[in-house]
Amino acid sequence: MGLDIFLQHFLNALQWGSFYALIALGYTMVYGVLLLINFAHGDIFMVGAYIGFFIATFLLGIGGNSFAIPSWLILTLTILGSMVLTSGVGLTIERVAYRPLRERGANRLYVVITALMIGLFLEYLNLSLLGAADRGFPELIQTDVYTVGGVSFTNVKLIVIGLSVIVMVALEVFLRRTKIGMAMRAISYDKVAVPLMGVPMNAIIAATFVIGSSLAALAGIMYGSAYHVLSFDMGILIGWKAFIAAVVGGIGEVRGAMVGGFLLGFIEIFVVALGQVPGFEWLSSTYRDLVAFTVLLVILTVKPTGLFGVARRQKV
Amino acid sequence: MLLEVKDLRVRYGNIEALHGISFHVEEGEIVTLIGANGAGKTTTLMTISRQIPYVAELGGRVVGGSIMYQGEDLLHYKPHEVVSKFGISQVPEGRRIFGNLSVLENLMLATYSRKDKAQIQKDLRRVFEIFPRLEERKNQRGETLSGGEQQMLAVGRALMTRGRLMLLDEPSMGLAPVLVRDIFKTLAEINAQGTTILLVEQNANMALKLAHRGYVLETGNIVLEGTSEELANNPEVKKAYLGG
Amino acid sequence: MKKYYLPLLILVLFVGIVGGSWLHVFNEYWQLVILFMGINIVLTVSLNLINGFMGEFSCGHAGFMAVGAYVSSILTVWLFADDKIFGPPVLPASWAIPLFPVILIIGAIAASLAGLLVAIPSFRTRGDYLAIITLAVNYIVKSAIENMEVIGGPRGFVGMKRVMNNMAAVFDAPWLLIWTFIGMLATIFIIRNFMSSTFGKGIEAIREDEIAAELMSVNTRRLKVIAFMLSCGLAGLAGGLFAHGPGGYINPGTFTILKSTEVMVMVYLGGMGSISGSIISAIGFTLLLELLRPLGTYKWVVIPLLLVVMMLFRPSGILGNKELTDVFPKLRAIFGAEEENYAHAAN
Amino acid sequence: MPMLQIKHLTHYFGGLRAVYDFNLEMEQGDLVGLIGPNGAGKTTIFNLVTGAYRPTEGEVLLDGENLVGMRPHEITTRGIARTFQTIRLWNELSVLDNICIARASRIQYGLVDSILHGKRYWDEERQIKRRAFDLLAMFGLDKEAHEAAKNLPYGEQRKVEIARALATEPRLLLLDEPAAGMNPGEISDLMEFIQQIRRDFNLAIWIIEHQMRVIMNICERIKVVDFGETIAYGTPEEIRNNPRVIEAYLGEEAFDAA
Amino acid sequence: GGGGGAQVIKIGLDIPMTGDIAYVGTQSKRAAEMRVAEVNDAGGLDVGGKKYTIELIIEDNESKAESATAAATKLITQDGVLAIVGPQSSKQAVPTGEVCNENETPMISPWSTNPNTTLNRPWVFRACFLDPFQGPVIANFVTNEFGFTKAAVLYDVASDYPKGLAENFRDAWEKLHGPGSVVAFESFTTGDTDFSAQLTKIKGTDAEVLFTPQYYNEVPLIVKQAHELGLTQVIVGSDSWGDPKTLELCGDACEGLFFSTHYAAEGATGATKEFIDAYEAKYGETPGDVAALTWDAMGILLQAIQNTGGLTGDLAKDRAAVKDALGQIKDYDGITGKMTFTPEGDPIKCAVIVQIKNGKFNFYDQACP
Ligand SMILES: Nc1ncnc2c1ncn2[C@@H]1O[C@H](COP(=O)(O)OP(=O)(O)OP(=O)(O)O)[C@@H](O)[C@H]1O
Ligand SMILES: Nc1ncnc2c1ncn2[C@@H]1O[C@H](COP(=O)(O)OP(=O)(O)OP(=O)(O)O)[C@@H](O)[C@H]1O
Ligand SMILES: [Mg+2]
Ligand SMILES: [Mg+2]
Repeated sequence: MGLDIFLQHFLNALQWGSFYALIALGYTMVYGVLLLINFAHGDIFMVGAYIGFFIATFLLGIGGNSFAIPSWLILTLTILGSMVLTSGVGLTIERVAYRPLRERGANRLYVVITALMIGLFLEYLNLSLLGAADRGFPELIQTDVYTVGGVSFTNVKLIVIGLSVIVMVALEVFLRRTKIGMAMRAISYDKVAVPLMGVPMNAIIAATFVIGSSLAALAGIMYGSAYHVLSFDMGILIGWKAFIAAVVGGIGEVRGAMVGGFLLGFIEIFVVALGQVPGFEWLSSTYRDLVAFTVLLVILTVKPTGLFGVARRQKV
Repeated sequence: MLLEVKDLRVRYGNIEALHGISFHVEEGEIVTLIGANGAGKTTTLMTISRQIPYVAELGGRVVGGSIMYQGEDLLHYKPHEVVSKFGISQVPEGRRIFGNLSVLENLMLATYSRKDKAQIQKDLRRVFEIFPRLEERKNQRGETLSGGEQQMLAVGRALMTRGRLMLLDEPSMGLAPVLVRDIFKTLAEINAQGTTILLVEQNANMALKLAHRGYVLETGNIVLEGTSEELANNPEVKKAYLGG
Repeated sequence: MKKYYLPLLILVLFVGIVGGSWLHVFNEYWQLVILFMGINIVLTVSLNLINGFMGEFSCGHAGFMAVGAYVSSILTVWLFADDKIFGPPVLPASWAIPLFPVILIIGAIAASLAGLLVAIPSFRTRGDYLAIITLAVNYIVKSAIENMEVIGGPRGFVGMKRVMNNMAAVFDAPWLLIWTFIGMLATIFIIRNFMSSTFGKGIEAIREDEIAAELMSVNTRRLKVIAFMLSCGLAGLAGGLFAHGPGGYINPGTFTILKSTEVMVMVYLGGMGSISGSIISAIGFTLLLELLRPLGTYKWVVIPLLLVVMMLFRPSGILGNKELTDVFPKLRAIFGAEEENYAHAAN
Repeated sequence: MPMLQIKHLTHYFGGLRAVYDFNLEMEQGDLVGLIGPNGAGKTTIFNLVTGAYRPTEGEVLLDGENLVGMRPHEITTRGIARTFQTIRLWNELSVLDNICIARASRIQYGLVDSILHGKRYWDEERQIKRRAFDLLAMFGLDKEAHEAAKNLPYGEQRKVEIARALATEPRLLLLDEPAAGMNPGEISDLMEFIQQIRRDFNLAIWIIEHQMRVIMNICERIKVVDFGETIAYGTPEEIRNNPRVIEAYLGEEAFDAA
Repeated sequence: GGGGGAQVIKIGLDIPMTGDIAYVGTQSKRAAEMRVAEVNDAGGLDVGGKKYTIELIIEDNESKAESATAAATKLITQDGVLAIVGPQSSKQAVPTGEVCNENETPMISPWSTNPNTTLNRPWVFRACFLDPFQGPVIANFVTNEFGFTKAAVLYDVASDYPKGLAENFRDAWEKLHGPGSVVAFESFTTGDTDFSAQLTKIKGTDAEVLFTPQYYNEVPLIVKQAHELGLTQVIVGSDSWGDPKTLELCGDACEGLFFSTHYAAEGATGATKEFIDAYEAKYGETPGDVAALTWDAMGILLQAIQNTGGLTGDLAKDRAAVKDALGQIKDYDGITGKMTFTPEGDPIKCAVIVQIKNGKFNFYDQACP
């Protein structure tokens, strides 16, 4: 493998990993507060992308008719609009499906199953209402291809990678430095004592869903811009894998989600890439899932709480 | 009258744990509730702070009565408002510190609804003065503290909330004798500085020594009340609760 | 007298279902629905051992089902069918009838060995981390099968229908239904008996507090290995039965996380740690899937909504952690023979 | 040879030295106390002895057999049982099941029996149940046998914990703050009770407690630790007057409180 | 009850309305309903002098194999259909073929190109050509048109159709250009959307052409990513590209590319054009190949029913008659070409090569067996 090809793979892995990371951050956010594996998150990502699609086509539509809206404004409005509306979806789900269960003291796994159901509901509602055909996402960001020394990359790729890093840093600071962040982490540990600190628990949980859903919306729009095709089931596979990435990194830990996401991206890309290296020709790309998941299995067996996860100390 | 509980009735499922209890706490007082295991002391405190019925894990609900605090019925408020609006802080049974937060974060979280930054720093210094052990461990994760250290942190947290009324549920549980005395001394001090205290204690000897007045709770009913001396000298109390 | 109620009930069910199918009292479609119910009961009750009684969150049950399905299918096709890959049958078709259950058990054993892939990490890993390990195993199994060209890879494996036909040619009976019925009974019997023994209850102690269990002399590792091997083995049995169903065709794409989550849904719907709950929910869910067919794409809008609403009303599943006999004590007359024995023991 | 022999037991949590060079010998029937300030390492010592943690250094010998490196259930099977500082019952299970399960290591029937329920199984299960009821009766808990453990009041849960530990048939019983959360009246009962089970079961008992009344009245010898190190060892009388213990732990007016 | 007495003929449609390839189901449903409406509006189907109304019973197979078999069983035993049209993709068609064959009910899969679907199953037919035919068609076309000798393949390993076709293409290519002439044979898994690793690998080889037998939703992903990664190879595809959605989603990126398929919508004439116009008028979209094939499969079935010369009302007898009639279909003039069934139940028909030009599928060439 030449250096240019290697760098190309490296860049590919960074981009692919940053999608996992962005979605994993949303998982980790909600998990970090409620210990809830929000299996609907992948589908909220899908909802975010679709809402973005509708806002963008609407705005482009007006632009075409009478007065032109500058494309940066369309992009900004699409992102903001989708974040707001997707947060609304996330909040509604929390309000009507999760919170009542919590208030009835249900086992957390029942909430997890409810989340799975909500995910299915969103997928098939989309399918039933919008039809089975995939949609093309409008080019909000004019894709430019740059080639430097045999390595090709697009502006969208760079934006996605940069964005996921920025989001991670922002989240980390938010959770560590602000009282709301502390309250979020405290809720995950002991819901009984949280109100005793004067913390409005439901409001904090709602805020968590707002952040998680906004992240999903952001990821959805970036995904649309990078891959151009939306489908009702686009959130399933990437959602599951992002969840796996979040756990391998150490679920509930922002850095963990990030590292887990990139790690999974790198493993997936390089299992394929390695087949090019002399001596590894036997490593067909059909082995990708097999190898990737075996590596994850080994990581978790050796490090039972993921890379960054701190075991909840079982003081005896 | 700062706090007046009237005919409070609380149920867990079909079992009534409080059968209509009434008591009151005057501004500036230390009042203690004593009673055997399962008498309903914790239930009483949790109901005042509105944990019951809001916290699903506890599983209880209020079926009657009122909790008047400064002329308003607490039963109309959410648990966090009891803290942020009325300034009632609590040291819960079993400490319940946040194990995944550092000692310092635990203390800072308790000031969630406070805005007075300068005073918060002063209070923090005071807590560290009372419990130097906490300062030594201020960056340690809460869950790795020993039982006693956790209890200090729980009291420290309630101090950081800086309430007018402090509810304490067995603050001496699991503490070394020196510390028990320290904590009681601290309670006397903060009371002198103007905080009213409602104290639940198994260690009835010490509780009655500290408190001005007390109530005896037996299986969900208040069976006796009086000044601390009266109770300490009551032969039945002596026999049942003072180990005498 | 009471002792005979349960065997009688089973006999009536057996005669009703198998006899009914034999005589075509109900058509093949309903036979198929009953078959799926039986298989789903095996899957749900077995997963309940891990997700309900042991309190872990396994989401890779379909992976173990796949192992059982492939191993038993390969064996039956190799032994009893004329096949492109394995050539002419090794044994005469008349042997298929007695050997079929043996092969199913071999498939189950293979699946339970695969269960070790999860059991061993479970010594150190718990909760959501273990959940990921089970997920990973699900993916690994699926991907491994896809990479085995000999057994069809992603194209799947066929020929089991021929085996069933050969069996029916020897003696015409609804063989698969019979074995599914027996497999279902065996599953219920095994899990119920095991979990009522003091030895098996150690599994519930692990759920409640693993450290305390270990410190109170429960060999948690041994129990975990047993629980995972038992549960995965039974999933393998279900897989074997499933593979010989209509079409006689399996395909790695069938055993995805989607399948695993379906089983999970049935477990939690019935109630964690409730065997009768699992049975009720497996039957109910299978029926629901079939009855709502006319809704078309809206079926999968309605089903999740129904379940979400269900959860709101019964936040711990249909039966919670209780058994039917706890809710309707009168049923003890039928199902409670064991428990009476218990009561004698206690006094 | 003493029944229990602890030699140079040392444990670090990362950089934190929780236990350092701890030594102790106990004989059948002994009743030894372990006290020290909060965070001194008492619970950690119990955890090391019962195998919950693995010591950084040192040996724990039971009848000359080194327990270090064994899994906790193996140690319990060999005769050391304990209770926990914060109650750790199996909450959703009935009180009876809590007791029965603790007999796990004494079960003779195997996996197959546990599924097929043959005669041997029933004989043994009946015996397990009978013994469990006997134990519960001793504690006055037989009426609560079918109640879920979590629904019992605190004090009774403590008793169930002790009964559960006894069900493992220990020779050495470790009690971690059994009197916590009890009022003085109940503590008196507890003290009597501890002495009674020592007699009835011919046990050695090792007890951590902050209630000096318990320690001073029932223990024959008392070990005092601070910052993981032993600072005193002796009879209650000696400990009561040891200036180091007074300074670190008891405080000046030691006994008026208790 | 069967079709006879009530003067109704029931036909089952076993298609994926949900799941991975739900849009395939949507199109099939539309085409089948159009065909039925056409017959019923004309007063019904004339079979042996009697008029029958056609009733279509649609079952969703959720793009899953087990669901497809369950649906077929229901259609056969519960609903008593005379014959089944579907399932579309081989993953479902292979096992469902077994069910139909077992239950002696005729089945026609419009779209399944895997040989196993009809193999040794006298009751099972299909309306499309087979993978072993299509592979060489593309290999020959690329060789003749461009004179290339090195090829790369990118396909979904977990899906029956792409995998089969990828292998058939590889074999055909290596037959033409010698072993090792397929320099990259890269795979991914259903649901994947990022192919950068595989494409980068292909970029690093000396392949001149990239063959990717994927579905309409994956083609744009692959083509666009190839461009973004700076791949210069010519990209060609197979009949699964033949969906109007490919054009819509791919846009300019697919301009000029070639693929082999069953029919070309643009420039069609006669019955083909009528169908396309009717479909466009009704649904506002150009029909994909799966719609056209479903239309043909329905047509063949109706033709065969007529050819029985009369139904008895006894379902078993009628099904057998329909099966026999199907086997004897000769030179059926479908909108996707002329068809004659082999004894296996597979049609002998031509493939066309289509080029994407000005956002349309343009007829470019034809290849016949
Ligand atoms: N979640 C619950 N569900 C059912 N019953 C409960 C629950 N919590 C408490 N109880 C019961 O309510 C009664 C009062 O309990 P409470 O905890 O208030 O007593 P307490 O006086 O604080 O006792 P202790 O001194 O042991 O802490 C007890 O009988 C107890 O068993
Ligand atoms: N798992 C752990 N990880 C890190 N530090 C720990 C852990 N467990 C205990 N420690 C620390 O070790 C020291 C000893 O703790 P231990 O629980 O043994 O104290 P103790 O003597 O039982 O105190 P108490 O009387 O308050 O229960 C404490 O400082 C505690 O913070
Ligand atoms: Mg209490
Ligand atoms: Mg301790």
